[in-house]
Amino acid sequence: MAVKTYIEAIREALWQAMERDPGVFVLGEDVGRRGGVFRATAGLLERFGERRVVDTPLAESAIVGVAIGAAAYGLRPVAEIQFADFIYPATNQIVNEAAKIRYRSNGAWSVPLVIRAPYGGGVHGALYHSQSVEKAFTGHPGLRVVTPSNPYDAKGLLLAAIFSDDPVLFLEHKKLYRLAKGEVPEDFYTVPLDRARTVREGDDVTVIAYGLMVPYALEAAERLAREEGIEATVLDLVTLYPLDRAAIVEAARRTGKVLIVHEDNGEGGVGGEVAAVIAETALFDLDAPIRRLTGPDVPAMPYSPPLEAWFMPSVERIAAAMRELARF
Amino acid sequence: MAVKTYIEAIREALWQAMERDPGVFVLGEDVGRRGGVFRATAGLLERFGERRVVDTPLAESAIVGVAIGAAAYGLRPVAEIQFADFIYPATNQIVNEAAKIRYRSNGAWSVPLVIRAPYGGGVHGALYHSQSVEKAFTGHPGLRVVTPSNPYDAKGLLLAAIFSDDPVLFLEHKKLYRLAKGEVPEDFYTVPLDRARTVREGDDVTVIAYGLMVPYALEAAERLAREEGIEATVLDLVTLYPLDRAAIVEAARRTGKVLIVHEDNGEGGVGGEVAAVIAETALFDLDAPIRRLTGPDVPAMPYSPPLEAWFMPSVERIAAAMRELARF
Amino acid sequence: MDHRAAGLTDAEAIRMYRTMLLARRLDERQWLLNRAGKLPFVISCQGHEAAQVGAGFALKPGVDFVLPYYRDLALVLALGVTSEAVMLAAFARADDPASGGRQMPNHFSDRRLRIFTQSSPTGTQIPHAVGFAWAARYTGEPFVAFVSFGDGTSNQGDFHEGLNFAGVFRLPVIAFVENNRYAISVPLERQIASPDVASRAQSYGMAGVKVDGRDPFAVYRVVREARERALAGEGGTLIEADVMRLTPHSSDDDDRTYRSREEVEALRQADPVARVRAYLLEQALLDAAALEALEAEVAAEVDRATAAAEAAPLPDPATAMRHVYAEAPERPGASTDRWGGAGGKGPEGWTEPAPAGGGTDGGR
Amino acid sequence: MDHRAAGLTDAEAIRMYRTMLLARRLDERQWLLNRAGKLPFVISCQGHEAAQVGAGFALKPGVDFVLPYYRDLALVLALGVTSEAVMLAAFARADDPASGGRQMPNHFSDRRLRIFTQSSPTGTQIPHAVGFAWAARYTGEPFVAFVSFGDGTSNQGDFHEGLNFAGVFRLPVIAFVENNRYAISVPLERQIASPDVASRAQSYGMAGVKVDGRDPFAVYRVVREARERALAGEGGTLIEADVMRLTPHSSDDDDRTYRSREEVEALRQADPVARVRAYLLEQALLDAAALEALEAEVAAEVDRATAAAEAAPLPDPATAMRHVYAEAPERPGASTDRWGGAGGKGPEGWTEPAPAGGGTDGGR
Ligand SMILES: Cc1ncc(C[n+]2csc(CCOP(=O)(O)OP(=O)(O)O)c2C)c(N)n1
Ligand SMILES: Cc1ncc(C[n+]2csc(CCOP(=O)(O)OP(=O)(O)O)c2C)c(N)n1
Ligand SMILES: [Mg+2]
Ligand SMILES: [Mg+2]
Repeated sequence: MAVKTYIEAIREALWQAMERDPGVFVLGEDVGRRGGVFRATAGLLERFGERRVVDTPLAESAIVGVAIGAAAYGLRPVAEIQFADFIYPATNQIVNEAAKIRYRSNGAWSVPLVIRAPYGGGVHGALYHSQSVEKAFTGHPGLRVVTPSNPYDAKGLLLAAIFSDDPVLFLEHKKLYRLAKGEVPEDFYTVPLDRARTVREGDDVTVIAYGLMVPYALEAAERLAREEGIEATVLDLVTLYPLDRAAIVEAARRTGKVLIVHEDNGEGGVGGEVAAVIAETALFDLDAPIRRLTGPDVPAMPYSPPLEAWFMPSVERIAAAMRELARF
Repeated sequence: MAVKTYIEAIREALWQAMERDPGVFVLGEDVGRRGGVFRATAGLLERFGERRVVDTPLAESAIVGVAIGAAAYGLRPVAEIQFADFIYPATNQIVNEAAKIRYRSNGAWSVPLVIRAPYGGGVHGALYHSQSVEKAFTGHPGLRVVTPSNPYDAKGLLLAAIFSDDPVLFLEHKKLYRLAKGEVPEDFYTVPLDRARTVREGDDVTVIAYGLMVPYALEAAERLAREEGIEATVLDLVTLYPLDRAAIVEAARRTGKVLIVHEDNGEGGVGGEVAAVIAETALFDLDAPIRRLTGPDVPAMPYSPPLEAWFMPSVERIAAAMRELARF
Repeated sequence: MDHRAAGLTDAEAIRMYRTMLLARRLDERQWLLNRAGKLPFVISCQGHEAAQVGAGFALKPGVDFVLPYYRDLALVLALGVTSEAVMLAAFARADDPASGGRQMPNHFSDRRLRIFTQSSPTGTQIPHAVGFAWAARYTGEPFVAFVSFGDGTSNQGDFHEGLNFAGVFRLPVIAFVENNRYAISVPLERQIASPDVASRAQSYGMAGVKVDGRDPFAVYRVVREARERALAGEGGTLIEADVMRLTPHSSDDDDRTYRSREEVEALRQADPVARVRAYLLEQALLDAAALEALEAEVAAEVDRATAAAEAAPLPDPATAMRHVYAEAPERPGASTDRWGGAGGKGPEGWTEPAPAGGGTDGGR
Repeated sequence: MDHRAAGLTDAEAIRMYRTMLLARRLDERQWLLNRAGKLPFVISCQGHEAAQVGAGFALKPGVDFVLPYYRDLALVLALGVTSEAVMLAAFARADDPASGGRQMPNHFSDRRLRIFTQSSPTGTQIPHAVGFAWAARYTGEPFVAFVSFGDGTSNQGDFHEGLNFAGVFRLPVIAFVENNRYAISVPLERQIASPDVASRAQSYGMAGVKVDGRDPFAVYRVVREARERALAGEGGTLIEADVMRLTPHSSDDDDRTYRSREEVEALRQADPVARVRAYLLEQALLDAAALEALEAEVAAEVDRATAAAEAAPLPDPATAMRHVYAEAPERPGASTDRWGGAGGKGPEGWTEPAPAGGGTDGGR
C-alpha cells in the first residue's frame, strides 16, 4: 500500500470514480486546464476530456443548480466550490433544493450530487479563505455533511459520497491537503457516510473532533500519554450531519469526561449538537462538565499571523484542556 | 394601554421608527402598495411616501445587498424578506457581508440593518412557506438573530433592532401575527437585543423555548399547574444569537430539569446550543437528562393537514414531556 | 395566427382548446372549493392558458424535460397530467403523484412524464433545466429542457447565472417567460429595467423571441422552432409570452389594493380562452353545439376528478419520515431506473455504479 | 486619446502617469517581498493601471463612494490612499487603515475617502454600490457610487440583481468592468455568452460603454461623462474597459498551465504603463530626465513605505475580539458621525436616533 497525501487520495478517488462510471463528471471554477487551484483535479482533463471535466463560469449558484439538474437526470456530478467561503451564494440551491428534492417529490426524484469544498484555516487565508462553513449546512435533513481527517478516509469517503444517491457536502480541510499523509489502498473501497470513527482508545478522557483537529487531538493525546500517563479516547466524527449519535454516546460513556474540539466558532457550531446528544443520552455517565475548545466567536479568521494563531486551536491548547479535564 | 396583535405591534414599531428618524426606510417585495403580504407595512406608503416605502424587484440578494450599502452610508433600512423560506438567496450578503463588515474593517464601517422575515408553520404553508430558518443564521458573529413571542416584545425588540448599529435578523412567527394579543404601550420603548426573558416561574421543571412555542409552553404549564400541581419555569430565549447564556444557566439551575422546545428540526437546531451551554456550565445542577422536543428531522413541514399536525409540536406534547420530566 | 400556418391540424387545434378549457375549469373549481373552505390554497393559471398550451403541444412529453412553475396547470395538462392528479394535489391526498400531499397545489412533478419536481422559491428551476440540458449534451440523448417562470423571476440571480451557463455551452434549453406584467403587486416597470424580458437573451448569446401569449398557435410555432434549433445544436432560446393574470396572485391575495377593477375588466375582455373559442367557431372547426358538448364533457371530468380526489385518503403520518434519504431498495432492481423517467436508458456502454459502502444507497 | 481632448491639463496627465507608475512599482515590490518569503500573498494590478487611474481621476475623492475590488491598487492610489497604507496592509500590520491587518492585502477600505470595505467573494460589492447610490437619491447628497469588478464576476447573480435594481430606480451608479479576459484560468469565451460585458447594460436600461482600458485619458472621459449623467439623474452606466493581466492571477497561481508564454509576452509588449510613458515623451510633457527623476522619486516612496510598514508593529491578539458588535462609545459624540465618511452630514432636518435599550448601541 502506498503512502499518499490527503489531496492525492482525493484525486485518486475522483479518477477511480470516473473510470468506473461514465456518469461521473466534475465541474467547477478552474477544475479543468488549471486542475483546480489546489490541484485536486489535476490530470483529469487530460484523461477524461472536456465533456467530463468542466470549467464553469464564475457563478456558484449555477454550479450547484446545474449539477442538481444533471444529477436528477441520473448523472453523478461532483461540483467543486473553489473555497468553502464562496459556497454561500449557492445556499438556496443546496438547502432548499438539493436537500429537499427527494422528500418533496415523495421519493420520485433524487439528487446524487457531491459538492466538494476546501475549508478551514491556518493557511494565511484571512476572513474569506479560511472559513469553516459547516454550521450553516448541518441540520438540513436530506443533505449529508462529511469531512475526512486523513487520506484513507478522504478516498473512501469521497467514493462513497459519489456513489450515494443523496446529496453530500464533502468538506476538505485545506491545511490537511499536503500535511496529512497515510496509507491508501489502490483498490476501490468506500468508507461509510454515516459512521464516526474511534481513532484512539483510552480511559481517562474523550476528545471528539473532526477535520484538522483530529490529528491535532491525536498529537495532544500521544504527548499526554507519553509525558503524563493520561490516556485519551479520540473520536473522529467524520460525518457532521446526520451525526453518528451511537458512537458519540459510546465514546462519552467510556471516560465520562468529554472535550469537543473544532476550529469553527463555538456558539452555534457542530460541537453544540454533540454536547446536546451526550446531555440527552449519557448525562449520568458524565464525571465532568462537557468542555468545548473551539475557534473564538468572531466573524472569521483574521489574516495577520498573530491574530490567525490566536484564532486556531493548537495542539498545546488541546493538551491543556485534556489535562484539566483528566484531573477534574 | 391598548391590546394589540403581534402584527399590529410590528406595524406600530415601523411607524414610530420612521416618524422618529428620517433615515429609517422599509424595502422589500410588495411592502408598498400591497402593504406586505401579511400587511405588516400597511399604511406606511400612504404616510411616508415612495422614497421611504420601497417596492423592490423580486431579488432577495439585492434587497439585502442594497440595504447593506444604504446602511453603511448611515441610513437605517428595514428589509423585508417575504417569507423566511426565501431568505437563502441572500445568505451570502447576510453572513459573509453584513455580519463581517464591522470586523473586517476594524470598526470603521457598520451596518445598521434590520432584516424582517416571517417564519414558522402551522399555517398550511407546506415546505416553502413554513420554514424555521434560524439554524442557518445563528452562529455568525456580527449578526444578531432575535424573535419575539408576544406583541409587547415585538414592538420593543423591533425598535431596538432598528436603532441598533448592528445587523439584526428579526424573525416573526407567522402564526403569532393574529393569534398573539397583548398590551402594547403607545410610547417608544425598546426591549434588549441580548436578553432572554423569564415568562413564568416554578420549581419543578424548566422549559426553554422561543417564538410560537412560548405561548404553547405557557399554556402547557398553566394546564399542568392547574390539573397536576406541577410548576414550571418558562424561559423565552428572545435572542437566538448570541444567546443569553446567564439566563439559560439560571433557568436550568432553578429546577434541575430542562425541556427545550422548538419547532425547527431537532438535530442542528438552536436547542443543541442551549443544551450545550447548560451541559458546560450547570451539569451538576441537573437532576434529569436534558430533553428536547422539536420538529422532526425531515426537510420541511409537509402540506397535508395530518402531516403538518405530525410535524408541529403541540401543547399536548409539550405538557406530556414536562410531566415526564417532572416525574423523573 | 392561423393554426394551419403554425403547422397544426384541425384536430390538434381542437385538442389545444379543450386543454385550455379544462385548465380553466379545474382552476375555477379550485377557487370555489377554496371559498367553500375545502381547499386552503389556490394559485391560478387563468389568463396564461393559451401560452401554456401552445408550449405544451410543441414539446415531446416523456422525452423533453419540463420544469414548470406554479401557474402552469394548462401546460402540464397538455403534457399528460390528469385532472385527477391535479385535484389529488389540491386536496393534499396521499395519492397526489406530485408529492403525496407534501407540497402546495400546483407544485407539479411527474417522473414518468419528465416533469421535474419544483419548489416555491422563484427561479431555482432555471439552473436545474440547464442541468438537464447538460445531460442531453452529455449523453447524446435527443431532448430539450423547457423551463418556465414569470416576468418578476427574471430578476433573480439564478435566471442570470443559469442562462449564462446555458449560453456558454450552447445547451438545448428553452426558457419560457410568462409575462403577466405583475409580480404579486409589483408592476413590470418596477421589476425590470429592460424594455422587455426577451431582450435579456442577448446577455446569454441566445435567441430572444417575443410572442403573443394569447395566441396558442403562435406560441406553438415559436416553441417548436426553438426546440428544433436546440436539437440541432444551435443553443437555447429565451421566449417571452405576453399573458395576463385574471385572478389575484393567489387565494391569499387581494389585488384590489393595487389593480383597478377597470384594468382587470379590460383583461377579462381579452380572455384567451374566449378568444380561441371564437377562433374555432369562426374557422368552423367546432359549432356552438359541439362547443357546448365540450363544455359538458370538461365539466364532467372536473366533477369526476373532484369527487375522486375528495374521497381519496389523506396521507398517513407514519409515512412522513420517508424519503429523507435513499432507502434500502424496496423492489430489487429499482436502482437501474436511473434515467430521469420512463423513456431514458442512457447511452450504450453505460454501467451502473457499484453499491457504496455507506449503507446509504438503494433504489428510489 | 489626447489628454487635452479628454479635458485634462498637462499637469493632470503627468499626475496620472505618476500614479500608474507608483501602482506598478508598489505591486512589483510586493512580488519581490513575496518571493523573499516576507509576504504570504500578493494580487496584482499590473496591466490594469491605465483604466484604474483614468477612472480614479474622474471621481471626486471623499465625495463619491467607491467600491473597488482586489486589483484596484492604482484606483485607490488615485483616490488618495497612500503607499504606506498599501504596504501596511501587505504586511498585515496593526496600523493598516483598511482592516488593521485582518484582511488580505488589496482588500481596500478607507472611510474618510469613502472607499467601502470589501470582501473576497466576487460581486457582492455591486448591490452595496447600488445601496450607496440609493442613499444619494434618498438624501439628495450629490455623489455617485462607483463599483469595479472583473469580467468573470459579471456572471454572478449579484451583478444581475444589483444592476437591475439600479436600473429600475435610475440610481447614480457607475459599474466598471475591468475585462482582462480571464477569471483565474478560465478564458472569457468560457465565462460569458454575450459578445462583451458592456452589452449586458441593455438588460438594465443603462448605458453600456466600451473603452480602451490601456488609454487612461479615454477612460477618464467615459467615467466623467457617466458621472455627469448620473448626477443629472439620468441613471447608471456599465463601462467595460479592456485591460490585460500581466501576472498570474495571484502569488498562489501559476499561469503556465493555461496561458502560453507567447500570449503573455504579447501582452507585455502592449503594457499600458510603457504606452503612457511613450505618450508623455512624444507629447513632450516630460523628457527622459524628468521621467528618470520620477522613477527615482517613486522608487524612494516605495522604499520608504516598505521600510515603514515592515517596521510597524503587528496587531495585538488582545484586540482580536473587538468590533464584532458595536461597542460602547469610546469618544462621546462619535455616534454623530453617521454619514459615511468625512464629507457627509445628511440633509437638513435629519435627527439622530435615540439610544436603543439593548445596550448594543454606540459609536464606531
Ligand atoms: C425567492 C422567492 N421570493 C419571493 C417569493 C414570493 N413570491 C411568490 S410568487 C412571487 C411573484 C412572482 O412573480 P412572477 O415571476 O412575475 O410570476 P407570476 O406569479 O406573475 O406568474 C413572489 C414575490 C418566492 N416564491 N420566492
Ligand atoms: C464567489 C467567489 N467565487 C470564487 C472566487 C475565487 N476567485 C477569486 S478571483 C476569481 C476570478 C475572478 O475573475 P474576474 O472577475 O474576471 O476578475 P480578475 O481577477 O480577472 O480581475 C475567482 C474565481 C471568489 N473570490 N468568489
Ligand atoms: Mg408576473
Ligand atoms: Mg478577469
